[in-house]
Amino acid sequence: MLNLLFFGRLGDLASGIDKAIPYHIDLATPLAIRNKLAEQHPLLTKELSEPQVLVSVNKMIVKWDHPLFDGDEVAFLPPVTGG
Amino acid sequence: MLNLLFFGRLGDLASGIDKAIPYHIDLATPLAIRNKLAEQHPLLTKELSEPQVLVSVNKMIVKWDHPLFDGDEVAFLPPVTGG
Amino acid sequence: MSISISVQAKDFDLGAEYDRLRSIGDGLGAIVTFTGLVRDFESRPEEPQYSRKLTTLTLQHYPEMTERLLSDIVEQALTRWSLLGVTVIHRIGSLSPNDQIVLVGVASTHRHDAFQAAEFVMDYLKTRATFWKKAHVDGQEQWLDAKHSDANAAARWDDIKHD
Amino acid sequence: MSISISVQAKDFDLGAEYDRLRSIGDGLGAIVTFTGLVRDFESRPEEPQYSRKLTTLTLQHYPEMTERLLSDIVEQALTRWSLLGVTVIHRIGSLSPNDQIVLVGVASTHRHDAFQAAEFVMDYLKTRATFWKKAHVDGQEQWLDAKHSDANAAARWDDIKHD
Repeated sequence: MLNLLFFGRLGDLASGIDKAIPYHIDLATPLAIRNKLAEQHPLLTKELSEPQVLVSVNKMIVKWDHPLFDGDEVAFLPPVTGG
Repeated sequence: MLNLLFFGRLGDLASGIDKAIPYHIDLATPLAIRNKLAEQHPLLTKELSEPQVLVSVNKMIVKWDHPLFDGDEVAFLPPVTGG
Repeated sequence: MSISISVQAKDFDLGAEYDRLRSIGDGLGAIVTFTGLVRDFESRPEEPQYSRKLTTLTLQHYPEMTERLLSDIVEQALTRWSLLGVTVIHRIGSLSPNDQIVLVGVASTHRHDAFQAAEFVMDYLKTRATFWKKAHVDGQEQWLDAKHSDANAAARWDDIKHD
Repeated sequence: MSISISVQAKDFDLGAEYDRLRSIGDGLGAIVTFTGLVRDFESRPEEPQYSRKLTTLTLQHYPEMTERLLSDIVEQALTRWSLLGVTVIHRIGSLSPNDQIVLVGVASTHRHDAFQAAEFVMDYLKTRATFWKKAHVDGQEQWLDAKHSDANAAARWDDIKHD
């Protein structure tokens, strides 16, 4: 399984989607997941494709083509606004 | 009368001198007072002549040739070290 | 070296955090604290006309990742300046105007180190730590956009030599 | 605008001073405090080898003139940055290591103003307000010399445009 997390405004857009998805070789990068989501959630995929959106795997920022393994936690992070 | 004040290290050097002196036309600038002190307190006058030492009259920083009037408070201020 | 980092829902007591930094003792000469408070309006320095009345702010974060990023920021500050102690507390959850959001406290021997490090930690925290704010403004809720001014403030440090 | 300036023998409570700045309310978003503490040794940044153990510090000032000079410094800060409140407390008399000497607290809407103003007030206070320190060091008492590093820190602001 892969565990997906969506923060900030992305969380609202992703409220309806399944956050625990089966691990599959065709979905083995954050980019592949993003593209897959476009079928049913085109607006979410559009937002995920904004250049300021970062992706992390197991809490480390990675590139969008970072290889995923079964059990990974993949988080989609819009620009931060703390402080 | 003129009221003289000596702060910081100058206060130690001036511990023996009279701080209330009669107003006199010959002592009508801070410079004249400084020079007058040289007779009996050469070390104090030497310290007062250091370029970093400032003089104030009635709590305003002035030049050494600032005219003095009867009743003025003349203070000699070594470099400050607060904070 | 005293380092304390916390992400928490509960409020903090500035006086108590200051007392803890002050107890460091040896060589201590300066303590700088920064406290960020929820403003009663949402403004944008780059859009001086923009000002909306705020009722509530909800702060979300990414647990564990946030603490690690804050820790990284503090470590960077320690390599840049000579410091004796750093405290970072960031609140999450629902906050109202005038509530405390964030505290950065820095203890050092000389004042310039503490001033610089505190501002550095705030600038980096604003742009690199995984917090997101949702504002309840004029009866509507909206996720806040990152500010260009914050990005610029953080970028400043890239050009500054360690001093 | 809330301005409070005090030269006093008695200690101050940072938490209470912070709470007073925080009560300003309207538009408040940032509070920076700087506290200077008596170090347990007397050092000189320009002479790294120099370090002497300190037992007591005696602070003298020029009553009325000091308050006016502090007030002038705060007024200058107000023309340079957008501020909501400034507190300056400077202690006089006999102090021991780790005692609080000086507090500068600044409240503003945006954090950069508060950081800059607090450091500016400290740099100017160090070089322009009529305080003198006598240190009791290694059993001897001596008036402290002004530090070149403080003069340089204050001179910095002359070149900086209002921002």
